[in-house]
Amino acid sequence: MIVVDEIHKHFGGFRAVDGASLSIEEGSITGLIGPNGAGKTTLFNVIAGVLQPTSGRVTMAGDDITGLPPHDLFHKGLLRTFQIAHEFSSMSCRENLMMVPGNQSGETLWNTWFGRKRIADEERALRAKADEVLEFLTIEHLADHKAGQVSGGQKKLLELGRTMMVDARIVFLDEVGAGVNRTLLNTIGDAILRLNKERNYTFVVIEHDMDFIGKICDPVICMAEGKVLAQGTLDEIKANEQVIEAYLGTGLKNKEQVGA
Amino acid sequence: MDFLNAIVALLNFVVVPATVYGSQLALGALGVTLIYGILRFSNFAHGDTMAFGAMVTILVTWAMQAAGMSFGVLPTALLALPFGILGAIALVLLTDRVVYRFYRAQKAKPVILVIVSMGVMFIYNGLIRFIIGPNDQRFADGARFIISHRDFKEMTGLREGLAIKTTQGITVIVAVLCVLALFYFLNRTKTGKSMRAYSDNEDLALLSGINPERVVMVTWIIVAALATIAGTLYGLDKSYKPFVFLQLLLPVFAAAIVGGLGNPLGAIAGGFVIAFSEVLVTYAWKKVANYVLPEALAPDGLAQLLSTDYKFAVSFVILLIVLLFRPTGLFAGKSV
Amino acid sequence: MTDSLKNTALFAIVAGLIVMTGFTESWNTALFIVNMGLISAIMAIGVNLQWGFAGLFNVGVMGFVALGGLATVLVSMDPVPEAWSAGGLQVIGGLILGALIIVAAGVAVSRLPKGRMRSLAAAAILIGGFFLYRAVFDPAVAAIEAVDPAATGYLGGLGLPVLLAWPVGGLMAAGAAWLIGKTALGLRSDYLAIATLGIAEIIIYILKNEDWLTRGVKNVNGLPRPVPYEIDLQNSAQFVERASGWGVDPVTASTIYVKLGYSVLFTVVLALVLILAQLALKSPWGRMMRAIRDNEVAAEAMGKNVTARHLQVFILGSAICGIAGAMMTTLDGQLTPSSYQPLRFTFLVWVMVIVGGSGNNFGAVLGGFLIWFLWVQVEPYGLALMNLITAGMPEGSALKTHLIDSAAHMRLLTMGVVLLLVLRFSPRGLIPEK
Amino acid sequence: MKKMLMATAATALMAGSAFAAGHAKEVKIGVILGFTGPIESLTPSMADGAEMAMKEVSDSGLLLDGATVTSVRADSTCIDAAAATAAAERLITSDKVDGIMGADCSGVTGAILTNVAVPNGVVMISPSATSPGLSHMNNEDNGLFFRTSPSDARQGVVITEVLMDQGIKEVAVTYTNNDYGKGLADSFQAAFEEAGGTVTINAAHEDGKADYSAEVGALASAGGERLVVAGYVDQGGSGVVRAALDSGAFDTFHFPDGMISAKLLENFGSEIDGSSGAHPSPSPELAEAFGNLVDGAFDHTSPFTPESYDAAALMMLAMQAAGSKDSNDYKSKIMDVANAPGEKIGVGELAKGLQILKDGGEIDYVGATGVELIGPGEAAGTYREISFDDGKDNTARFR
Repeated sequence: MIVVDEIHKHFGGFRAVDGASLSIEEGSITGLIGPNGAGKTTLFNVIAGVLQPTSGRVTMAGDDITGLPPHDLFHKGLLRTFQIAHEFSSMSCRENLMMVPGNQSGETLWNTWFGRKRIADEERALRAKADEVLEFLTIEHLADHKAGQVSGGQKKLLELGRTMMVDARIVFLDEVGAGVNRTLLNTIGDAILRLNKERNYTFVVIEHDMDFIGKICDPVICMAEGKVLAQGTLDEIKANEQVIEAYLGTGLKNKEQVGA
Repeated sequence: MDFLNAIVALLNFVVVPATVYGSQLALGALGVTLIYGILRFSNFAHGDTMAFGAMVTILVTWAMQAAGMSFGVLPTALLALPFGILGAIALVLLTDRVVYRFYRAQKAKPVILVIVSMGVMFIYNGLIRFIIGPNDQRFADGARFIISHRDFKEMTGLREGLAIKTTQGITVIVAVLCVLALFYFLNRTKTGKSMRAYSDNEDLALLSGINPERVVMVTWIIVAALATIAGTLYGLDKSYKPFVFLQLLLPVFAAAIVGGLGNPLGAIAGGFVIAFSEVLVTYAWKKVANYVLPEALAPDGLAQLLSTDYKFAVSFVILLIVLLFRPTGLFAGKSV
Repeated sequence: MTDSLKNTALFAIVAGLIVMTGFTESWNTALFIVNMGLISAIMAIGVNLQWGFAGLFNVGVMGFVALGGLATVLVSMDPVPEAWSAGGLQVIGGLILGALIIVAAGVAVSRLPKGRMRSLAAAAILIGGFFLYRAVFDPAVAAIEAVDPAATGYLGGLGLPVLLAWPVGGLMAAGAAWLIGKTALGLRSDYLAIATLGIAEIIIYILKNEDWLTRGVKNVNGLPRPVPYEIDLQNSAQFVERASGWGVDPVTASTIYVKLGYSVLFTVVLALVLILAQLALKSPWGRMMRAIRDNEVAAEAMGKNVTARHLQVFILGSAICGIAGAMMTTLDGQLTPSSYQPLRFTFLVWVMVIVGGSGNNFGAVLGGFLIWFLWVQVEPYGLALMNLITAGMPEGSALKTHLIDSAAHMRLLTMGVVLLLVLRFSPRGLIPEK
Repeated sequence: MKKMLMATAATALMAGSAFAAGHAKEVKIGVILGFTGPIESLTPSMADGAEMAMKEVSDSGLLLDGATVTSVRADSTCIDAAAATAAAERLITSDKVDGIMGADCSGVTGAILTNVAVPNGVVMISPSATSPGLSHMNNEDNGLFFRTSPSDARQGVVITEVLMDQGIKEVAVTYTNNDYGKGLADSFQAAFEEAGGTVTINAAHEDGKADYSAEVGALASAGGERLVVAGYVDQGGSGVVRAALDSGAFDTFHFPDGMISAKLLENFGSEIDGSSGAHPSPSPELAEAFGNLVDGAFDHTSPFTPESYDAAALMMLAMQAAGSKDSNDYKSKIMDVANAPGEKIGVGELAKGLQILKDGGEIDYVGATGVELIGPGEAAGTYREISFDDGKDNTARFR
């Protein structure tokens, strides 16, 4: 589905991603783990078009998508969520979902003035779909709340919901569990599994919660110092010596660097 | 000999005035850039802060002159400068207390603070005119020239003269001293280091126990001092009129941005880039060309790239070019 | 108190202030405030679209307003045949040449391989081209400006009806906005602000110094009007008769009649702009814009082309400012390039938007009327206040004279105080976004 | 709604004029100048000049059987046509002034004239709008617009004569970038070149800007025997002179009317020895008389201050000649009182003038600047040529 080939991303002298290569199978839920500063989010951002790689190539189903802007990737079916929830805070939860589908005829100025009827029809359908998604995520009671005022976990759910408004092919989830309580995390996990089964979404999940990873992900990829160290089931990864060393070693090393 | 004449002409009409103007812009831009680095907004009221500080200096200078005090060959205004600085400090700290602190506590977006500073600009504007009126004010005294163009001609026997005014000398010297003091402060003292830390990473700085209100206060004090010095030097060298300082704001901003907002070194470089480009692009090379080139090649026209009408446009075009190709300025400034 | 009641009350208060001016001062004054208020409201809507709905910090309003003013001259003034024959075609040829040179440099950059050769070639084309351009352009300009400089000395306009200038002003502003947006919209908040501030200054410099186009600082007087002249009305027997039928003297009747004519035209434009803006904002387009303003990164990830949308709304808002600029120049009856000052045409419009309520078009309209009212009326009120304060002081005392002489500066002070008070106690404006 | 508004407006106005009629002994003159904005430093003394004339007339008690003259100030901002129009609108329709002394900058003057003064039929006398563009308005201004400052064309010729007489054939020109500066510089260049002189450069400077080194650099490079500074003394004009002197670019200058003031000598003293200047003034006695009259109450040498005095004086004298304060009655008298024949009336002699007019005689108002209106209401202007020596301004001759 996605093949990442020797991606480098350097910030000045700092090599955030240092020649990472990996491939993601269609229909899988791939976990991406690694110590802080391993370059996971940077790699995410390179794949999602937020950052331009220093070198390397990303392909999606054989097409070169390196450096395409996020809105183009969206239309190719590559969606993402954010480490810190990026909700549209002044809009209601329902509106957060309704804005997602692309090519709405109401997004053209001309139609807003002279195509009111068509817009009204489309909006009705969108609204129904959004309410469906909210129900799926069990947050239908929040439909009219401002997204900026719901809890952090609910925002994460909402972000997941946004990906459900269109037919996504692959969804990148960046620390979906960060700052989310256990119950809500389970809801999210269930939603991911259901989407994977029912809609055949491919997922890539960055997460620190190993229980969560263990429950939903296969395979798991471990990164450290900008490189891919190992790939396999979570148990295989946990047993990998390089991985163990990376978690201990870079942890210390990083601390020294921060202190300097 | 002709070659020397050409160089002297260039020095006299380009290098000396542009250096002085550049120093004045650099001092102004330093203030803008410090506010941007620490308080994270572009302060539109900076021009009027300069005008206010200079105004207090002038009022005190007049009082001193009336009392018969003088500073020998140097302008009395230098003696009055500390009072002007105190006045400006009082004003900006009061403003900070009454206006800006509220928004800081709210963590308002920088753009809101920019708009707030526009309001402050309006108020300072009115306040200054209320106190000193809109007129041109003269307060310079002391010796006028370090070397006048006539003396220079007599000394060297050249056809071209080179004039350096006392105020020009003072401007450059004071600017250099200010910059040295500022950099010493930022790099060597504890408070300065904590300011830099705060500017680099607010959250990290807060974690390491820096008191943000203190950092902000110190910043305002430094900015007020720099603004007063810049305003007074400018007033001494040219003339003091409240309206001019609003106009001065634009090249000052241009300088700060060309250098990279939030970067003190950039502010200084930016000041000189703007000043020299204004003078050079619109300079008529006829005179210099006449000295250097053989007669057959000497230009008929003025050999001017752009008419001086577009002087200010030049600084903005440079600003735009820098922004387009190095969006955070020559010396990478902040991008947020 | 419900929102709509509060908003109605606010509009009623501003209307009341203006009506009060009508009773205490004169209806001409009041109507003039209304007319400029209408124009200000349109400008405020333009800025509000950019800032309130898309978060674009455009401090170059003045430039677009001025372009609208230029459109009025180019559309409505009669052409100057002598100037055209002196160098009209050559000037246009020079401009085309200049554009070609820039294109050629662009082509060189895109075609040649990266390296020193490329930079040198591009620089050579630009520098050589600059002198070539000057060689064609300068003599033509000199020839045009030499044609009776006291009266004309410029190419004139197309001699078309002045109302046509309003949409044309919008188009010209839109064209400039496209060019500016393409280059500068990538910049972030403060940088964009200063860049637009600088571009607006450059536009004004061009207006002030390209005499062949605008007469520069010599101004273009006597622009045609879309409404009759008062003198003609006063000389028309029919009008005088009708005026006496109303019981009004012809002078007053004619001045009021003309102002009402403008009011009707301006109201039509304002209503049109307001309706179109509201329709757009209440539809998915508006939702998308709000999403972009709330969180650009997320909107981009959700498939919205943020750059393109920013450009679109930047052009739209600027075009509205251009239309308002053309309307204002029409009302003034003259183009005065040196009158464009950022304090008046950029910062004041910003005060209108912020005080009225950014993100709400009705707020912008309210702000436009209220701030314009204050801008005009603070002057007499300020003087009255100073007279009151100094009433007890002895005649001829220095302080008294000083205070009364300074009364004119109350205007800026008041604007600052109003702005800060609103930002402090009603940070989202008088009529906030819902 | 429209009708109702009209009706209300009508009643209000009727009431207003009835009220005004009851106070026939009060004459109101609007003083509309840019008290804020780019020339805010020039305008206070201009307003004082005009108001001094009003006071003089009021004190005499001779105008229209003892009318008192009051001044109503308003801010033209110099640049904001809309604000200026609003202010003028208030002066005319609310304060009901009987004439306007103003405005200052040509831009706002044109706007007020076409949008307010002409529609309402109110006389306007500008002390400082010199733009030739305004001359063309006289066809459409219903004979309501006058100015006491001479047109640029006249002054261009005067400067040419002054320079040519001194044998100066090559000069550089710098002008303040507004209609006054540009108009004067252009008409001077035309006149000077016609007379066989060369203008090496004709460069603008912006008032109120930060720095003039670029301008002076260009001027110095172009060279010339003298620098003509068509600017304002407390604006960019002095800034350019200062920089030119300091850098040795020019030693001598020619100063047109906007530069002639006590400020000039205060600023430069003997540094400008050998320079020339010219400004509208009828005779040294009158200039001195004006100074004595002002007696230090304000800066009587500030540019356009005597012109302002004259503008207000002319207006009141014309009222007296017409026996009415209605603009449409007295507008035709302005030319009469300003020009011969008649007894010459100088500055400070307004009472005498009023008395003569009252007795049915004729006057030729000379005032502080030697007002002589030619053609459609412009001042022809007698110029006082000045030479600067030993830090003093000496009258060389009159032209």
